Amino acid sequence: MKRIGVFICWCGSNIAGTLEIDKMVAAAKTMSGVVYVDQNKYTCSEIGQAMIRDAIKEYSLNRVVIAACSPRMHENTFRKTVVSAGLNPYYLEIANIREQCSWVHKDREAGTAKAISLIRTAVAKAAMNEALFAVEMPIIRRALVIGGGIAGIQAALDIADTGFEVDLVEREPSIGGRMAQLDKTFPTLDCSACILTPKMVDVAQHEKIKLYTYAEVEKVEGYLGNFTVTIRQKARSVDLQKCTGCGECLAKCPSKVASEFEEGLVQRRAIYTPFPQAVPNKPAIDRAHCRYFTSGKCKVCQKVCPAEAIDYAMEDLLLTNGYGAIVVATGFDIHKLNDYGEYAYGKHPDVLTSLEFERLLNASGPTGGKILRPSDGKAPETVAFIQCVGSRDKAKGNPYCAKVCCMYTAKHAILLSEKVPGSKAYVFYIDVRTAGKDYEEFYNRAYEECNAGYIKGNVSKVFPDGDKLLVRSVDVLSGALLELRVDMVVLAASVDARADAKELAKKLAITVNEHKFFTEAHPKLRPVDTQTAGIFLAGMCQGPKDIPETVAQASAAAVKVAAIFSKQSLLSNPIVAEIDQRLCSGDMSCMTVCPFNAISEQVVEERRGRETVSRKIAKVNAALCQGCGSCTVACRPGAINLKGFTDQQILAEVDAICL
Amino acid sequence: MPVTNEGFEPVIVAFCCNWCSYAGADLAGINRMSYSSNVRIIRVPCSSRVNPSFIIRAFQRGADGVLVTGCHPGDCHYHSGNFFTRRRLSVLKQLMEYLGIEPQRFQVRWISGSEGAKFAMVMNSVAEEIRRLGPNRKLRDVR
Amino acid sequence: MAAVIGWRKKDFWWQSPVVFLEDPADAHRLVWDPFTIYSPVKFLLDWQERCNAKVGIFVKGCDSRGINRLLQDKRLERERVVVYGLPCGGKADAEKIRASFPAKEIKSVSLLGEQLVLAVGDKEERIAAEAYLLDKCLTCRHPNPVVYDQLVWEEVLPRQKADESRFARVQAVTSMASEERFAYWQRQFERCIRCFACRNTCPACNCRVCIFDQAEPRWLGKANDPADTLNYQIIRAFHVAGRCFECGECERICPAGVPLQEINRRLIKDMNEAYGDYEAGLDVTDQPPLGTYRGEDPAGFDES
Amino acid sequence: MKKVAKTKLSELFSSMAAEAKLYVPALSDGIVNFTLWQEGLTVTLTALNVLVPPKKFFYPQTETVLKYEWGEDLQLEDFACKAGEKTILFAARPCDVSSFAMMDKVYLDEPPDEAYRRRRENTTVIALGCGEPDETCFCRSFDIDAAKAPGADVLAIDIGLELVLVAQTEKGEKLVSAQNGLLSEATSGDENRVKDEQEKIEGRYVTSVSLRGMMEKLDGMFAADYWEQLYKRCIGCGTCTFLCPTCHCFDLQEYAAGNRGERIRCWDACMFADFTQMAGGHNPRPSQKERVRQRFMHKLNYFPRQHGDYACVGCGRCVRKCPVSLDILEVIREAGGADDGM
Repeated sequence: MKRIGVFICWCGSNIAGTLEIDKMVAAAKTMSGVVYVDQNKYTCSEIGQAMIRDAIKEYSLNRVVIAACSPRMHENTFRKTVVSAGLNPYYLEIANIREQCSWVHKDREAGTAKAISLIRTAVAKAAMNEALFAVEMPIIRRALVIGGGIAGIQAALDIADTGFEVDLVEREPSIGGRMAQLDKTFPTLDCSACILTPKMVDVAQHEKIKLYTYAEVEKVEGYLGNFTVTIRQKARSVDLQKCTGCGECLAKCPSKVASEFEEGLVQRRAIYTPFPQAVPNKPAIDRAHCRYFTSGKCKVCQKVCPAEAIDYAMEDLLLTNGYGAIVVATGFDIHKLNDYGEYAYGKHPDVLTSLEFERLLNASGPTGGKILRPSDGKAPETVAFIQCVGSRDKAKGNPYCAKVCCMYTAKHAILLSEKVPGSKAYVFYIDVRTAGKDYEEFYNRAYEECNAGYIKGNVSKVFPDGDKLLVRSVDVLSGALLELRVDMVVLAASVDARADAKELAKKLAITVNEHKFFTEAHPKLRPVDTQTAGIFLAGMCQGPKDIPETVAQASAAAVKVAAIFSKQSLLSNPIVAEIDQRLCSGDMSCMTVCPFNAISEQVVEERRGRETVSRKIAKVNAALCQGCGSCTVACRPGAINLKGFTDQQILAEVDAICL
Repeated sequence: MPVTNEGFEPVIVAFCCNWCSYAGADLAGINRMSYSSNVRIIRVPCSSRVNPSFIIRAFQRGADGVLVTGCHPGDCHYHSGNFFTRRRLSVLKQLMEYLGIEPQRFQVRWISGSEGAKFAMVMNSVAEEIRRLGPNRKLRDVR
Repeated sequence: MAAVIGWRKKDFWWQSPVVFLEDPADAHRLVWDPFTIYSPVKFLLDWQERCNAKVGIFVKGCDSRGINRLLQDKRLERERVVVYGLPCGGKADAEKIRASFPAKEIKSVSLLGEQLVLAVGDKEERIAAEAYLLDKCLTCRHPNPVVYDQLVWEEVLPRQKADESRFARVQAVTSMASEERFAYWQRQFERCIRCFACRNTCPACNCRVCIFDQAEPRWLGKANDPADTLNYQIIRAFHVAGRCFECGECERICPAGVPLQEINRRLIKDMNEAYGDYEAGLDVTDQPPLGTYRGEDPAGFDES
Repeated sequence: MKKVAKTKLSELFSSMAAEAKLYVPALSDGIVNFTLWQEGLTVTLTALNVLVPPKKFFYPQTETVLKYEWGEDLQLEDFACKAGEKTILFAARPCDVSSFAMMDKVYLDEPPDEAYRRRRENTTVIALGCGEPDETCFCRSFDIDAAKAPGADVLAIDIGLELVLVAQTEKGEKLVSAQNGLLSEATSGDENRVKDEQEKIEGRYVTSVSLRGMMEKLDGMFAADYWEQLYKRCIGCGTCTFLCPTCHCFDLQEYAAGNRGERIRCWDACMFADFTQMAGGHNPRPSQKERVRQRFMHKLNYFPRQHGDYACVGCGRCVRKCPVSLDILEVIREAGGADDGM
């Protein structure tokens, strides 16, 4: 037998000033199931709450309706109130007679009539309310960070420093990522390696961090607090325990391939460490290009290795670990310039991408830090920098701005003037975007102190002209047609999401936007969360950003993880879907509409006549379900219901509100 | 020709998703933007929780108009809920019109948590349309 | 195989009901004539519940899409049925024949190529089949089975006119003014006796417990009043939206002659226009339109 | 004995309609149903069975039993005592007319059903004799004469251009005399035509079954395998029961919201899965087999045991309308035994 108590709040004059409380009280008394009605000046006040607690006890109420402000305001307050009186928190219903009644309806009579209707509706629902309980779920307090660039490194270090275990997975033989390829960083011009390598070493040495290089995420199952991840440790063919990193093998290896790290400007061996400061500073065999693996003969590295660390028989290992949270920091790809033939990229050696140019600047790069033309090894006196190649280009590139090009080009112009005295940089731009601390100043320095020529205009064509390059463009400001003979052209190639971002998103059950960047849960308020609880984003994999932003986001993700790990266990949201086995036909249409992969198939045993038969029906994972209820409509027989918003409750509300 | 329904006070049931539209309704309240008191709100977690059966039921029980409101497509708190809502309720609405139910009787709108003014505006326009339309007789139980 | 499901002949010339044969010796009772219309497919549900043995089933083009419907809805285990495909040139409409021949004197009706052969009294009449086929067969786009283990005979050519006539009636009803349309449907629905034959016949209506049969909550009033009939027809149509494969049986077997195909096909038309052409029951791996979405979907309502 | 020219019928109808609610068989969208008469209806005298049998005039598919509201005290509004407007039913066929007698056994036996009694009392039935039974007509197997209708207040016989009207009860006399102005005396020639029609009809049936020993035979068949075979193709729809002139099972439904409620009586069908579904989840007729058996046992065994008559009038609606051709003819022939052929 339901014994419902109704408590009508005046909210001072906010409600009582516009609505007729006494009428409401009188009406509420006649509502079926209602055994007690009272009113209070401020129900949310301690006195008001005490009144409810007392009434619950004195009149042994088992459902409570509070007519007051929006549930978005005080639902939790009042849930605590009824709990303190020994009731289940979900026995409470709130009739929103302030925001949605007294504040918006001037007509006293009509407003009161509506308020009564809202109370009747809340009473009708309350009569259907059932006790709901949050389930306690243990948390595996170990985090997985995917991607060993600056974002992943920062996230891993920050999580580890809070005292929790972290596994860092990097698919290349070394961590470091894109930042390791950079020479100097804007706007301070401090050397990238100098600030990155110490962090790389920290990662390697941190007792709480386990590093998996040359490894990839194979499979992800489970949910917040309890993910099960299978990691593929690719066969490195070099035993990291034995290898001393002496480098003998690197020198002797006979087969050469373009170095990814050097953007193909030079060649590396088939057995290689990507770059001198690599962590771990131990090689891996690139089996696709290794003579032994391709032809069956060679074994030079094995012969020369003093530590007998070479192991051709090594196989991929599948390791399965449990994690409580995951940070995705997989970075970005450089936009392919195949569609930009007009800039002669790939046709002329002295047309470079800015990352290739970055390598020329780098002391450990192919030219030892000297800016030299690949064609003739001469220092260029004039260099044209073309902005937005593949960015802000709806026609054949990315519609978005790559965000970092304006600033690193300013950096390149400055470094050019330093390294090649008397040289001249020309920058062709659409707009120069310098939003960021000290960025505008840095850009000013490029053209004021280093006399870089900034030309607003799109370059239409670049073609060889003797040993020079002819750059044709329009100076938008003067309107003049422009032809410049330069020694070198540097293209600010746009940034893309990783080519395989979609596959990873699928494994993680997170989403990507139309450009394959991972989507955040809310563009403003949850920028590091994903739709899937317990999985967070850091760095370029979520969208173009520079190093400071990347690091900030990585630390933010780390805090999110630490916040989860600060508890021993999680309380599940009790507003979740549930299956009525009797009604479920097992057609799984609920599963296809679930945004959270919370529904799966299960086999159940049933009595049919004398025998027991088994059949497949749907199953809800309460830990994954977020309680949207989309499944309840997809299910034709109404076999899946949403606790707290059941079909019965909503139909009762509909019936009551229409009276 | 314009029909006037003197003294007719329509009952309009609005299903509002908790995260956008219901918040929009609260915002309208906080800003004291008055709108028709004919509108009565039922709170649901997401517009995709609204079963067409709820809508028909409301009409049967005497609602003169039914309104379903949700987050703008793409802003769904549950990521894809309102995309399904859009398909389901498009199908339902076209079906109801095909069976001769006035288009204005049942409407779907996207109202975000920041669009208090829009909420009030929509409620008024819907209430006005229903008032002009007169009582729902087609879908109402004879009881 | 523990049994085969096909058709047999019964008392009257127009009766060729579904039959379950468990004894091979009864094979001679199977018939294929102008009235083997009723789909045997949905009986597979009850069969599966009752026994685990394999069963053979004869299917026309429309029936075969029913098999796919059940498969896609995970209500049928493919390996438990052996499907014999029967390409079908269309079935006869007994009412059309009654209209032009004295029903009581008809002894038998059989199909011979494009002709119907009638034994009337002691005379034999030959008439062009086309004019006496069921309307639903005239708009059939897939006369050949789309899923089978064995095709019993050669495939037939689909009718050319099928496509253009497919939505003809829908267009006619759509072109009515709103109030006229309401009156039209009220006239149709007020004949509805709520026997649920349309639902019970439909292979897309394969829930273990139909929502309309549930008492708590009661989704549909049991009383046959106009609003509840609308409720029933709207929700029934919504539940088969994107899943109806146009077999037209709901309409054909409706004792009250409610033109249900005009509803089902309107939904198909709407969804084709909004979400791209889709035909249910052809491919069990695809996703029915209401089970998916696109960000750029158009809305059937004012989105402002 | 009176008669009226068919051309004068609409005058007769409008005059009768002034006295009472007049229902006539009218064609609309290819379906014939008893329809409240009004100018412009397509009245048909040739169609034999209307879709929904006239039992609905005494026992509607849906009727309000009572309404209630509770506030300080409970208020009840009874509807049974309001039932029964003056009604005239025109052109009920003899099979349907003889079904009324069976319904009476159910609803007028003590204690009588008030609403039913009032409707029956206030309805005048004009039967229309059949000239040409349909292929699915087998009323004669239940000793019903398609050209006579003893249970009707007035019997109408089609003699070509005119209808002969024979008043058979007091109610009938009243109705006929009230319409005297529009009627003329039937001649002896007309009377012969009527006799002639009534004699010819016997030879015009094509279908019949023998019920000899049917009821007794079924006594022992409750557990028979026969039902196992029979039910398999039944789809459990309510066509046969709702279209049957003698099926009379109902359900009581409660519609309550807030402090108000209404109790409704509506047709139910033993073919439906939820017909015997109990609140606790148990269903004494778990499968369609039990339901199909129930229907035929009821018609051919339980009912005759209780009331003396088979609960079938051979109207053939179920034969014509069953989607899967599972009808009482088949059961009588297969379970009954002796078959007089078609």
